[in-house]
Amino acid sequence: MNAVEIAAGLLALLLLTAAIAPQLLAPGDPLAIDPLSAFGAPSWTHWFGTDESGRDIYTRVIDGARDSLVIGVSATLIGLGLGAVLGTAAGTLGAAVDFTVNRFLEVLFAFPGLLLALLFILVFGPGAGSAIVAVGLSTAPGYARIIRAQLVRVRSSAFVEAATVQGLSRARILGRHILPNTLAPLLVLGTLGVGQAIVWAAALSYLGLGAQPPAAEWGAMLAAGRTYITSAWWMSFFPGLFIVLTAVCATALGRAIERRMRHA
Amino acid sequence: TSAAPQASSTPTAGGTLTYASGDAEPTCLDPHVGGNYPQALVSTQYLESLVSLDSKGTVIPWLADSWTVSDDGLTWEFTLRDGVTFSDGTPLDAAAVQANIAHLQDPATGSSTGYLALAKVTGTEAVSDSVVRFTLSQPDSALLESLSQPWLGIESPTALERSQDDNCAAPVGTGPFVVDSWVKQNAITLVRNDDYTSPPADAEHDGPAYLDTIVWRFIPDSASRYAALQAGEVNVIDNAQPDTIAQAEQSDSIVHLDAPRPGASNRIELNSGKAPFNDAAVREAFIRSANVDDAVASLFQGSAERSYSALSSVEPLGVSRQELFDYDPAAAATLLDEAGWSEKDADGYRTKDGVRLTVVFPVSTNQSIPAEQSLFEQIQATAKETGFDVQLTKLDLSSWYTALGSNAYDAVSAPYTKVGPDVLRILFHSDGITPAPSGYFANHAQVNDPELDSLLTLADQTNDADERSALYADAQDLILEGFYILPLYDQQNHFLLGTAVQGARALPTVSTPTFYDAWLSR
Amino acid sequence: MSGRPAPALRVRNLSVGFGSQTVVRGVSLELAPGECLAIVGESGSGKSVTARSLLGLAGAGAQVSADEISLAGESVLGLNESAWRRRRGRDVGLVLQDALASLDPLRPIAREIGDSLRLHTKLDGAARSRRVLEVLTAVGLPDPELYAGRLSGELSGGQRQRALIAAALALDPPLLIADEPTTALDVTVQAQVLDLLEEIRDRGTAILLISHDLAVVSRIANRIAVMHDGRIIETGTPNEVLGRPTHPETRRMLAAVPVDKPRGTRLAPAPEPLLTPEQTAGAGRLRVAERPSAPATEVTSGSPGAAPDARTPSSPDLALEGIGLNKTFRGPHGTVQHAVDDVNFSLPRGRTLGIVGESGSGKTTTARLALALTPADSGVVRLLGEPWSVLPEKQRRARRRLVGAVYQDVLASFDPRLSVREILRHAVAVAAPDGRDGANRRAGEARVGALLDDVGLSAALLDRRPTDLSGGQRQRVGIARALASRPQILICDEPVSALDVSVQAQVLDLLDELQRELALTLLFISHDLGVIQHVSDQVAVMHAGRIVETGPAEQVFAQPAHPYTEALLAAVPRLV
Amino acid sequence: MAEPLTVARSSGGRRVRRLGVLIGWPLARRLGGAVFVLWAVATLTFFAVRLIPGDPAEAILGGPGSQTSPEALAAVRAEYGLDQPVFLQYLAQLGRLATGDLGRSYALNMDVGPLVLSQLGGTLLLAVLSLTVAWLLALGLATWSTGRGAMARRIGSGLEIVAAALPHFWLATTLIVVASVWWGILPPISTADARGLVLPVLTLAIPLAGFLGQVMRESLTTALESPFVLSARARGESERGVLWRHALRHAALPAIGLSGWAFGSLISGAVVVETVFARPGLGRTLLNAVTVRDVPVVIGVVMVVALAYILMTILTDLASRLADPRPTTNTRTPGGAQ
Ligand SMILES: Nc1ncnc2c1ncn2[C@@H]1O[C@H](COP(=O)(O)OP(=O)(O)OP(=O)(O)O)[C@@H](O)[C@H]1O
Ligand SMILES: Nc1ncnc2c1ncn2[C@@H]1O[C@H](COP(=O)(O)OP(=O)(O)OP(=O)(O)O)[C@@H](O)[C@H]1O
Ligand SMILES: [Mg+2]
Ligand SMILES: [Mg+2]
Repeated sequence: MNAVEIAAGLLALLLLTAAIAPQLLAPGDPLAIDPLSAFGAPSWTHWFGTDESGRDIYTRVIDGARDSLVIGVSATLIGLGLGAVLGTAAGTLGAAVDFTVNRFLEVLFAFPGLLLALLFILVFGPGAGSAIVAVGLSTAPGYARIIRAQLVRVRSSAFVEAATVQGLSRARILGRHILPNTLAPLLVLGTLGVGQAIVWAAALSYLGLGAQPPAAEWGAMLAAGRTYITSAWWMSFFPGLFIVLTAVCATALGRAIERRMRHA
Repeated sequence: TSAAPQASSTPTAGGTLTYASGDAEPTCLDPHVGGNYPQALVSTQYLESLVSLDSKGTVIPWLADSWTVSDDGLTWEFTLRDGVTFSDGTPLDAAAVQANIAHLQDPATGSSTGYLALAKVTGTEAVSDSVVRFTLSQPDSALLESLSQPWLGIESPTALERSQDDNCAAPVGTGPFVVDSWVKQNAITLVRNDDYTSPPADAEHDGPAYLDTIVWRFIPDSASRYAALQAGEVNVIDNAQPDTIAQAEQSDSIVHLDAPRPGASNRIELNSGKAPFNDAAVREAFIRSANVDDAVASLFQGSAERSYSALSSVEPLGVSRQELFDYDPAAAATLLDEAGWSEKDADGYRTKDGVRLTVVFPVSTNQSIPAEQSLFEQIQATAKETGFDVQLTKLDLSSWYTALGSNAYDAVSAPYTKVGPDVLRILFHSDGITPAPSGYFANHAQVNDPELDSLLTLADQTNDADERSALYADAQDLILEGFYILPLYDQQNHFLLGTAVQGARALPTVSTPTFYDAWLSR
Repeated sequence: MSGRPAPALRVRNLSVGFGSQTVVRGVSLELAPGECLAIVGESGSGKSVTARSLLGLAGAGAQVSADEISLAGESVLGLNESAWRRRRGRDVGLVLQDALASLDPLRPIAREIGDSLRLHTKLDGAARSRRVLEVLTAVGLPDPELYAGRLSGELSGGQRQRALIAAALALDPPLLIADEPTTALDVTVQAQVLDLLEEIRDRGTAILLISHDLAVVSRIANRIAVMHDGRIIETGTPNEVLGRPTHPETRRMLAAVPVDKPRGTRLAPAPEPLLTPEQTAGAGRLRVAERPSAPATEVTSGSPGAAPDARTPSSPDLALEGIGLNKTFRGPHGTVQHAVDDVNFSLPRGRTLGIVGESGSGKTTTARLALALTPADSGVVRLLGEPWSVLPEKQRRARRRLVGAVYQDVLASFDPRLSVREILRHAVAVAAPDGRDGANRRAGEARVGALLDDVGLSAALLDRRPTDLSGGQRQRVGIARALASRPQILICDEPVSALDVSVQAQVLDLLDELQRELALTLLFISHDLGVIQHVSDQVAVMHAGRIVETGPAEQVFAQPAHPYTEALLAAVPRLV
Repeated sequence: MAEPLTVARSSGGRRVRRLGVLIGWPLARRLGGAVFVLWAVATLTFFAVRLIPGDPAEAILGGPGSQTSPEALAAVRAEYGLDQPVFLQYLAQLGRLATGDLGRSYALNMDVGPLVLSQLGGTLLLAVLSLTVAWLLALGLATWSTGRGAMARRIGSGLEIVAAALPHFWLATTLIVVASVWWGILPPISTADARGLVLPVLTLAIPLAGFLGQVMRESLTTALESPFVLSARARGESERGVLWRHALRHAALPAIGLSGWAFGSLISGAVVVETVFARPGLGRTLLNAVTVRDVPVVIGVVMVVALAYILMTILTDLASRLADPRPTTNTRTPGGAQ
């Protein structure tokens, strides 16, 4: 536990609290408008200022933690899940499947990720759900490739060979040695991915394809606040700050877990 | 600083003006093809129409010196201005006008706005070299207003002979500037037409324009656009956001030009074709539950006036009925109670027979500026207090039209620009409910009132000004009292100009800027 | 020594610590030009840290203190970094312990060697190239012009070691520090490198030679310093140190060297450090009683060759047999590598076949063929008289438990997520498909305990992971795992080559003991002739994929028939 | 004891053969793979775009919401084959692609080929410059912060993590506000000269630099702890020499491997950056085309991007082989085309 890890842990705790029980941190209503006090700069009554509808940005940022984390986490889960399925299929089901999956991944890689997300959203309509799946889809190929590489490495490792010599069946080797050792790093990948997924979702919000109003999702707030950047910087600064903080916090935690695992 | 930019000193010739448009880049510079506002914006610089409007809305001569209409209203004769040539040297004559009408009415052109405007024109005839006759199937009181629009700009017949691609890339007109080049996604370069002779009657000077060049750029991002103006990279921007307008008002280096568009006001149309808004009481309740005044005041920071009319404030025939649109949640609640929406569910929304009082409201991110989207969010929030569950969905343009076409909306806000009160016929005549083959229909409120239909038809066919204005007033009363629409404000059309730009103004037709009189002070 | 010129190196009372731990304690050394001083000692005794401290490179966070460190008569205590940089390479050359990784794998060796010249001389490019070729020739690299352009990855271990020495010698420094310069090398190559060092010494360069292997240094050292736990416990000429060791640690180290120790001789002092006396007493008898298949012979541990033991074949049939084995690999760029070339072997029950040969001679491949991990191109392996290699893996699986394997890189052979307990429990469960040990948790636990006893490990280690064990402990866990299935045959691929002599001694003793008690058949692979000689009944010498000589151990070692065997034997360093 | 696998005959011959290996069989396989990828990308795009609600015929007739006549619609549908079953349309599209014809844009009144070509340059320039700048930034930060103590290391790695977490559009706006509006030193939009490139390139490069930097730092740390670095120090090499002559090259290897991927992500980023900075380019073209369902343009852009991506991976492969002259050992990896 170094200082950075402690700070990241505290921050994670704060974000989780915000996501689970936002009232604890910000008792106000994130949707309560007050047009006449719109565009208020940060002050004692409004710590992070107010937005164009006079809503309290602090309350919205805290309240938005849930949506943003849900988007980040679910998108990552989808990406990882899909990646794990593809990667594992490629790594275990023989050369033909491996070949097919690899070509498929190549195709997905050649597709700009944002376009993949864009197409998906246009086909299935905008909204947080679509954004989640879209981001999940566009991150899956990366995960799949990492998982497959890991699988191949584990499969040809000395301890798998040792298990063969012991007389374990293929299925037992797969279940007991190969999969656990392949999938364990997913935890780290996942933590690292959450921050990136939130950033991605924010980009979709900028293009008007993310979470729908009046949701206090950070990306959507950031995108809305950007319009007013010259007159009300706080509208985009604080949501942006929280996106960055979350990503940083997730990365720091992921790194910490990775270090633990390596030295375990 | 807000003021009509005026020539404070002697104009100097020369220089390049850079215009940054936040509108979509046109796919074709010939406004006959399709016919949307971005095309009108740029084509105003190189195309001219037969007639124009002055700032009071009176029709004034432009390429046509004069015109006459037969008593039955079915024959119009336009006498063309002398000595006008297109920038490719082709003379402007009756045959040229005929070629333009034919071009607009040719399905292969794919004209929509111009095509509709000429719906009643059945034929043209060259009476002489300089007189062209239009024959109509029915009287059309809006014909002159329609012809004043940039989408009916007159182009060189020689140029129209070219392929559509070529014509789209560089249409040839009689205007003060000529399309020089067009680098897609970047800029259109317009250069001065040195042989220009045909300014409209309300122009400040004669002869060629002062500017050498106009660089017409497309900067979709509003923050970047304003930054570019501040940084002096561009001289003029359109689609200025309310907060930047407010800033500009305070600044010495930027001038604000407010030119609301004609035609309809910006409004929320309530779909009276299906539940819940097929009940006038529910429509009224919705309108009364929406606190628009505060929202407009805070979001537009003084740059937009609240509207209580179906028509733009620049339309002389507009009727304003403020008392119908007061924010009155108590009255709204009573109305809903009486209409049977008396229960409330756990989330505080009203229900009737277990169905929630839901208003599906698709929002086009292309057509509604952020401030307007925020406005809808505030309406969503205030209507919630009365028990409406307003579901805002931000959609791209195609998806938005698809949602409308499949009748999957209860409320919608769709701008419509057209010169004159005839826009009411397009928006509220029951003919406008039947979708075109493309799925498009204009009557989003799905108003189906035979009385209204007949008023609008009559008004369209009378050439008597007083009778026309009385008919339109009656029609507007019907529309407003039926609570089919919630008027918001005029269609916003704000330009910000660097102080170096002098003499620029918006043409009173559809409020597109013209840089014929503009010059750069140094 | 007073009349002589200034010593090349003088160190007085050097101490080095990392954090709270002191790893070098008051070391004093003196080295004259043309003299070779060897520091020997077990792994972790502080040899490398001492060497690095002499160049001011003890490591990040090291606290170095000394009364004197002088190179060629000049004190280097308290030099600043840039002054140090000017001396490194010029006044003293360092050959690092890990030859495989001490050359930048991305740069041609000529560049690496030329770097010293670039840093310390004003020679131009051409002159530097000439000098590089000179030193490469001096270290005896064949065809230096060709090799100069190679990457270290394209050189053999011995060539790399030479290149590294060349890099240290490029400026002809008066002092050369060579840290374990031969550990990674085959005996023949090792002999060449030692010859090279000898030659350099004779040219007048002072050499500080570091090794854990007394036999190696005894060949060229003028004096030997024995290091233990950060201190120098004994110094003297090779004859003094090897012949009349005074310190008990030195004696223990000498005893652990297997060369010339007959079969069955204990190498490490008994009882083994990790086993309490009562464990030894009880465990042995219990094990023998448990095994119905083992001949009921009395087991006496520690007394060499006393009673007839289980090693005597109970039946003459063969445990493992390889017939006409061939295996080729396609290398990069389409080259073909004949890794195993017509290899035949037969291993009677209860006996040990030792396979010895240089790196790359095909030993591991042979072991993998015997384990049926790799399919042979041609030839078959038979197990206990029945087909083995030709069976599909499914059928082989049931008989897998008859064969155990112990690996050179034992750490890699453990699933990194598992603790020792889990590793052994899994092994026990797999070995008993009928559920005899696996179904019953308690029986399983008991068997794990018994296995630990067998290999002399304390139960306290059960919940550790292999990464947290010492090398010797890991190797014991590996052996325990192999024994879990009560195998009749144990295939050991270099089980001790990563270990320190004293730990190696413990493992060799253990294997010897187990073989006697459990009537194991051993296929023992090593590149170390001394080890092979110590453990084998039969010996096969491999060279370039072929078995060039085979026969009873005594015969092969006493009267080698093949010239290659002769060369190998000649190269083995022996204690004087 | 991992022994070297081959010993080549002569250094000159080795280079020649390595080149041969590089452009011989792998190239053939690569070409096959590329054709497959292009086909799959086109197919996927075609059907995905056709799935999107919205009528392509409208795109042809002046965009969605146009009030077109039924005759015009019918004419256009017939002209573009939109009245045919989708599968036939797909085959027709493929047929055109096979002959190198990207077709005609529905919305833009021009052929897709020239359109895409005219937009390609800007985006490629942006992507390549951004990649280069990202590399320089990552290298700069890595070199600055290593060997300068724990504090510098922590600051360096902190900066990298933060940089990697910056959303493009937010960074872009911040840069515009700071550099153009406050300081007035750089134009907020594309200009004819190079000044207009600075902010867009920075916007794309900074987050990428954070990412590359993180990867680089790991391998840099490993390299700095390896025996060959100690050897170099023992030779008298200075810290800077150690860094530049030895460690950085090792550190760069995994980041080079990532550059193909990075290039792909830059194209995604270009969609946003080109919009914000009003730059002509493929990203904006693509975004516009998707919103009006301009199928041929979407396919055209995606194909070109896929091709660029494929070329980029080949280039990064070449680069890693140049940076890492060691012969590759795992020629037997299945699907080893990556
Ligand atoms: N940089 C370092 N930080 C902390 N401890 C260290 C460091 N380098 C060495 N040590 C410790 O110092 C002790 C002596 O290490 P050293 O490398 O000198 O042993 P050695 O005698 O060379 O052993 P071997 O024969 O294995 O090479 C060991 O306990 C080691 O863990
Ligand atoms: N999987 C493989 N693919 C290609 N070549 C291989 C493979 N395994 C072994 N070889 C080659 O076969 C030859 C024999 O290798 P093997 O591992 O059997 O040697 P060894 O005698 O065990 O050497 P060492 O003492 O270094 O362990 C070597 O040249 C090696 O490069
Ligand atoms: Mg050492
Ligand atoms: Mg081996």
